[in-house]
Amino acid sequence: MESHWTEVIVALIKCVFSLAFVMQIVPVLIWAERKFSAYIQDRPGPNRAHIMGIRAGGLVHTLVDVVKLVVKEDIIPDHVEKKFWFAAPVIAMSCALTTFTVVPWGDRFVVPASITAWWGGEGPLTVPLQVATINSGMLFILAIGSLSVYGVMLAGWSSNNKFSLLGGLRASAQMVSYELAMGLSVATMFMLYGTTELDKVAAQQAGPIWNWGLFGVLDADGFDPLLFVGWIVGGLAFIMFWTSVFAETNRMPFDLPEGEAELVAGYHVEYSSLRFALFFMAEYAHMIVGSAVTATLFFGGYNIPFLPGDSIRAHADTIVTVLGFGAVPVFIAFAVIAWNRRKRPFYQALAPDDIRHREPRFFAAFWSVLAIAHLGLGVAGLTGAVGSTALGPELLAFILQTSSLVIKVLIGTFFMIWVRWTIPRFRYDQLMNLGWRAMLPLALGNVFLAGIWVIFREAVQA
Amino acid sequence: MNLPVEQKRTFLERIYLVEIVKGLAITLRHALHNLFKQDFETFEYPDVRKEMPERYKGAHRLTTRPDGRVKCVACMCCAQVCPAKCITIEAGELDDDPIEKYPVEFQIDMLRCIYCGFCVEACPKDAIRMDTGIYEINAFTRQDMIHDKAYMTDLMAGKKPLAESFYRAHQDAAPPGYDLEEDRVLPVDEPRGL
Amino acid sequence: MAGAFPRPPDQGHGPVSWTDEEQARIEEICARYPTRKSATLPVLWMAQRKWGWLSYDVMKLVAETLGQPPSEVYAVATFYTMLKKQPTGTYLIQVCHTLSCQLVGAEEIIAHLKKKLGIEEGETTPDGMFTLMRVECLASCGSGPMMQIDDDYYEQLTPDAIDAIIDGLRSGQPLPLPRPEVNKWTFRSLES
Amino acid sequence: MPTVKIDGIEVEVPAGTNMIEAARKVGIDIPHYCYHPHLSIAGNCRMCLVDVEAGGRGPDIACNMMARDGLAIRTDTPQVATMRRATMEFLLKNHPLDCPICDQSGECRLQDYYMEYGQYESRLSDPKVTKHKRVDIGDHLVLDAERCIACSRCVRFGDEITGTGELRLFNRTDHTEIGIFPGARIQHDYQGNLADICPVGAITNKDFRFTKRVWYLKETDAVCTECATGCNVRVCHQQGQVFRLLPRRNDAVNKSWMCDHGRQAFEAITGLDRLLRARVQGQPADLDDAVAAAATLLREAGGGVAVVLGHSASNEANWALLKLTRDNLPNATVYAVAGNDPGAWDRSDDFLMDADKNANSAGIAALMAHDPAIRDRSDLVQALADGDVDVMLVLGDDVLGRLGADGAGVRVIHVGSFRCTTSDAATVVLPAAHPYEQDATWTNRDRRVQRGRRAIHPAGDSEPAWALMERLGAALGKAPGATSAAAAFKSLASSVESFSGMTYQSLGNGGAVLASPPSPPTDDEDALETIHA
Repeated sequence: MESHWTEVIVALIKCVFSLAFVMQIVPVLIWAERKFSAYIQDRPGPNRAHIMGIRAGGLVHTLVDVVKLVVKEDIIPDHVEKKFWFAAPVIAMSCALTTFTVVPWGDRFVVPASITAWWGGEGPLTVPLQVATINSGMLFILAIGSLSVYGVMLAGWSSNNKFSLLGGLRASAQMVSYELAMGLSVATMFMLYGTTELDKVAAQQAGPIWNWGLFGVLDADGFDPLLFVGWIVGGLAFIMFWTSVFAETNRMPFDLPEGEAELVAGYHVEYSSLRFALFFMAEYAHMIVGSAVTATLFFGGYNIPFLPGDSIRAHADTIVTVLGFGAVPVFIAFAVIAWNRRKRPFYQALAPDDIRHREPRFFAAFWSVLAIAHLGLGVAGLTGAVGSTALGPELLAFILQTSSLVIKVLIGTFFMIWVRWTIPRFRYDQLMNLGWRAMLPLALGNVFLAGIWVIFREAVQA
Repeated sequence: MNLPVEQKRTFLERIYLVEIVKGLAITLRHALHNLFKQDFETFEYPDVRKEMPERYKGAHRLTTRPDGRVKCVACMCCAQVCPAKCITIEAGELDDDPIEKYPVEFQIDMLRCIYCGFCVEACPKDAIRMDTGIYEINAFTRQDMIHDKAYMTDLMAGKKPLAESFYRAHQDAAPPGYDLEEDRVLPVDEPRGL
Repeated sequence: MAGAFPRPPDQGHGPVSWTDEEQARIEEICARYPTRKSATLPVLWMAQRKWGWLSYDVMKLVAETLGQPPSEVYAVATFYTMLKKQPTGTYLIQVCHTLSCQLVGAEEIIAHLKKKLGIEEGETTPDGMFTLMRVECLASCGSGPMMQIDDDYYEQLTPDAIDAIIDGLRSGQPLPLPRPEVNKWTFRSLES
Repeated sequence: MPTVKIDGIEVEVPAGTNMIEAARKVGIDIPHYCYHPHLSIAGNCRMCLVDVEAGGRGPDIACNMMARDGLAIRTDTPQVATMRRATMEFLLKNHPLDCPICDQSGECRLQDYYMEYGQYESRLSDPKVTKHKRVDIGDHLVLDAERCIACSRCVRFGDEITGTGELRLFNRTDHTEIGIFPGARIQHDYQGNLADICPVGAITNKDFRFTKRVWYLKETDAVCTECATGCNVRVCHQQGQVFRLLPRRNDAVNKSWMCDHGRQAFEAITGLDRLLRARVQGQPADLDDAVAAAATLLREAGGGVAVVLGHSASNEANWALLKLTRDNLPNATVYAVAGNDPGAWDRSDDFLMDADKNANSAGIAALMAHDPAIRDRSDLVQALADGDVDVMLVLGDDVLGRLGADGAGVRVIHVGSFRCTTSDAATVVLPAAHPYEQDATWTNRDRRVQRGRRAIHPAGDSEPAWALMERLGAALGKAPGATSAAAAFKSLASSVESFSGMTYQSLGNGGAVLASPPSPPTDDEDALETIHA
């Protein structure tokens, strides 16, 4: 019997999963930001911290940072407006996380009847892979995204500090300005998709790559009756949206609220310890959610191009075999590279008894084990061990689709990092010019263009 | 007054996108190069250390005479010339040496020191040098940042005095009465009447 | 802090004093000069004749006698090389090695003396007879090489002449002075 | 008076003035080592060679060239520069490069003139002659014969000033060195002057040796208060600490000399006997509380109040005390107790060290002449014996010690700088500033009023005695009303006839002699400007 308890438990599991989804990527992003910026600037980047000699290319630094931020003294200045000052980082973080609840990370997960029977369920249980399936999904994102400005604004105001206040003011002005362009480009996509529910939006983009929202949601055949008008509409909407995401996340080149040169650290200058960490993580969470929404709106969401969920389930064994055997040489190559790294001058310069000498051996072993595991996976696929079970194809689809979203998110966030270390900060008037005098008219025009395109498309289809 | 001239930009430049891509290409090129080549100029300090050039101004040391006493005679020239006023010398008197003045204490407040090297220039006795190549001058307390005579004497105590190496290379340049082993000009026996 | 003004090794003479006769002689000398200070040199010569050399004790006595600070007498004594501040052998041999003598063989003379006496410059023979010194010009340039033994000049020296002089002194039968008219102008005349 | 021409400038000088002094009059400095204005002329350093234009022949030494009509010299010709350079080269031939350890560096004539006229490229190829170094020749002196340039200033000082003649030049030619008779020591009381007049670092002062480089020291003109002579001194100090005293030239008082005791007197400033805190009933107290306690004592005295002027205190303090007494304590009797404090320094001679160890005896005498009501020592002895004294206010001196009294039955207020019998017995002690810590005047044995300037801040809670008198007067009701030492002196000069017309300005550096003498005035025309020799 389907009880409400089942729904509650499933919802909780999904909540935890989505939270973990975002929070697991944050440290990786921080690491990527540091390492990538270092490479861009011709330096090695973080490479000191290690756990029992394993530095993992600087990943350990992120862990150390977490420990540092947690154990550091939490300084509460006397002059701050305490209530709001405490609330601000929480608002910032929760807004960033809440947005993710409407992003789907897979089409569905069917729990087989054999498992539901454990708790007395009747028949298989179909779980939509989305925390909250709400019909105004996209509007929810806009609403919560707008709320996040409160975190920044409150932090800036309640810090009772000129720098913070200026930072907060800039942030609110900037977010309000770009909210418009963002909303209009989202509206464009609504018109194209004909729905605001993100799970349906994602489902529409299954199949071939030209089904992606980026290409203006073509008709079923992938035909563009107006000769690339859809591309223009979708592409423009994407650029608009993506630029706005930058502005909303306060990333370079739109990080005027923080502007070290003139505002020290902007709105969070008075924060330290875990409270600062919350702001810090909120920024990365914003990046992740922004990328996830972008991926869902424009890049097919969780969909793997040319490989809809049902196809995955149908050809589970083949996919496992190909992936398993395909990964083996890659991992072996990694193992060889890791093993060869022991010849680097760095290891030569180390003292013979230095604990970091075990690093190349460790990673060679690590990649080797992965290679062997994937060999086993390939063998499992060959023997049909995956497809023959009820849970196997479901799990495979879930893993692949979620991974697809993760990869798209990572590409998006990576691009953000890349932009940050390439482009200098805008001047404030440039920022406002861009928002109001370039993007807003462009977005309005795009809405108009989208309207024509949708009518035309319907006319053709009819 | 020169007013800033607004740059003329083409349309492509004005929509930023192309220029942004150009910039991104540059940074990506660097990133990929470094990812695969890993040939940074950066030293992986402290495991790999840079060999400092000979004339690098590192931590100060006090040179010694062959008998182990400092060469410094507490003339205060360094303290006088020091623009940061970080040198404190307390002079004392020796009974059993023709060079009767010596520093009872010689302190440099490394927190104040600006590493200008004037003290080395000013020293008439070649008693203070900055040739240690030591650039890690740090401590956990302010007190520990005050280098004293004992510390600066022990620092690189084995290094040969400059004069010795110089005069070994240029025997002719040594002043009359210069003793290589003693590294100073010894008094000549005085001819006196009956 | 170092000790008092350094004092070269000096056994000294212990308590010294003039005889009445000498005292009278000193008064006589002092009478020749406007101040007693002027008599410092003659009295020092007297003292050197009497005690052989000028120890600090002797110089102090001279200073007392003349009513001068001892440093004054010491200053005079150190100024003149003829005044001996150290004990020497019975005979003090001073060989000129300045240019004129040098050109006619002063170095050979010195080398011969060293060989003959078996001592180095500045040393005294073990029997206490001779002290050998090398000195600057003794103003007998026309008749070099030359040496001065105590107050007497011995000129136009050759190794053979030296042998004769030294042997003569050793045997207690000194040779007659070669040029009495030069040697008579010594401070001996002051005393007599 | 003959007129001479120096570098084309005509100047009229008294006969017997040499060219160095004459040139100094027109602001031309002729370098010299052996010449000293208060010693005979030796003329052996040859540094003062000048060109004689007229009235003489060839280059000649300025120190021994006496002014005569028609004499014209030049100090600015190339020849003079050449001569100076040659002389410097000669003097420096055997001079060791000791400057880093030499205490004279910074005030060394060799250094100064070398920088001006030196032969910078050394032509020396032979080893330098070595001589005796670091010889202990006296309680206050160290001799370094190598540094000596044989100027013979010290020899002449010993012969002409002290008459002891310990120092002589021994040996000859380039082995000449300064020294004393082996085994002897210099024992007179003016040793420090030898270090002062030595133009190089051959004779240095043992007490000052290595304590401070001279270029760090600031100099303040002051007056020594150790005895009635009142030698003019320069206080050399840095950052509130006195490091040495030097004599200051005043031809009417001390010429260029001072005694060794006075030279060391500054050590008392930081000595153990210094009074730094006010005391009430033997307990340390706040200065304001102590002044209030003193005022209460004076106001509520049961018997008579005896106010004792200070023979060692300044004119200003004594006047302030006298005024304070007359204004506030009509029933008090003012006394002046002459004599030396027990335990005072006891050496004296007929040169600079006076038997009277009070710096201001003549000033007290002037006050007594002004106010006949001031009683003397015997009256105070009598009053004490009679038990007429209940409260005694003592300025500076150790009055109880001088009288040999134990102070029983008398409540004493002591205003002084140093601990003594009186301060030990005192109910209230007010700490007074040391003479080198205040602006004040003292009147010396020749009735010369001389001004000392404040070199350092008063130590501890101490204040100048006149300022303490102001505080005490304010607490009693009517303060003497001076806000500065100059104002206090002005008040004195306007009230006491012998001081009339004097101001700090008119005293200058040389001081001025009191008018209306009980004793005939000394010649004060040559209260000289204080150019140091």
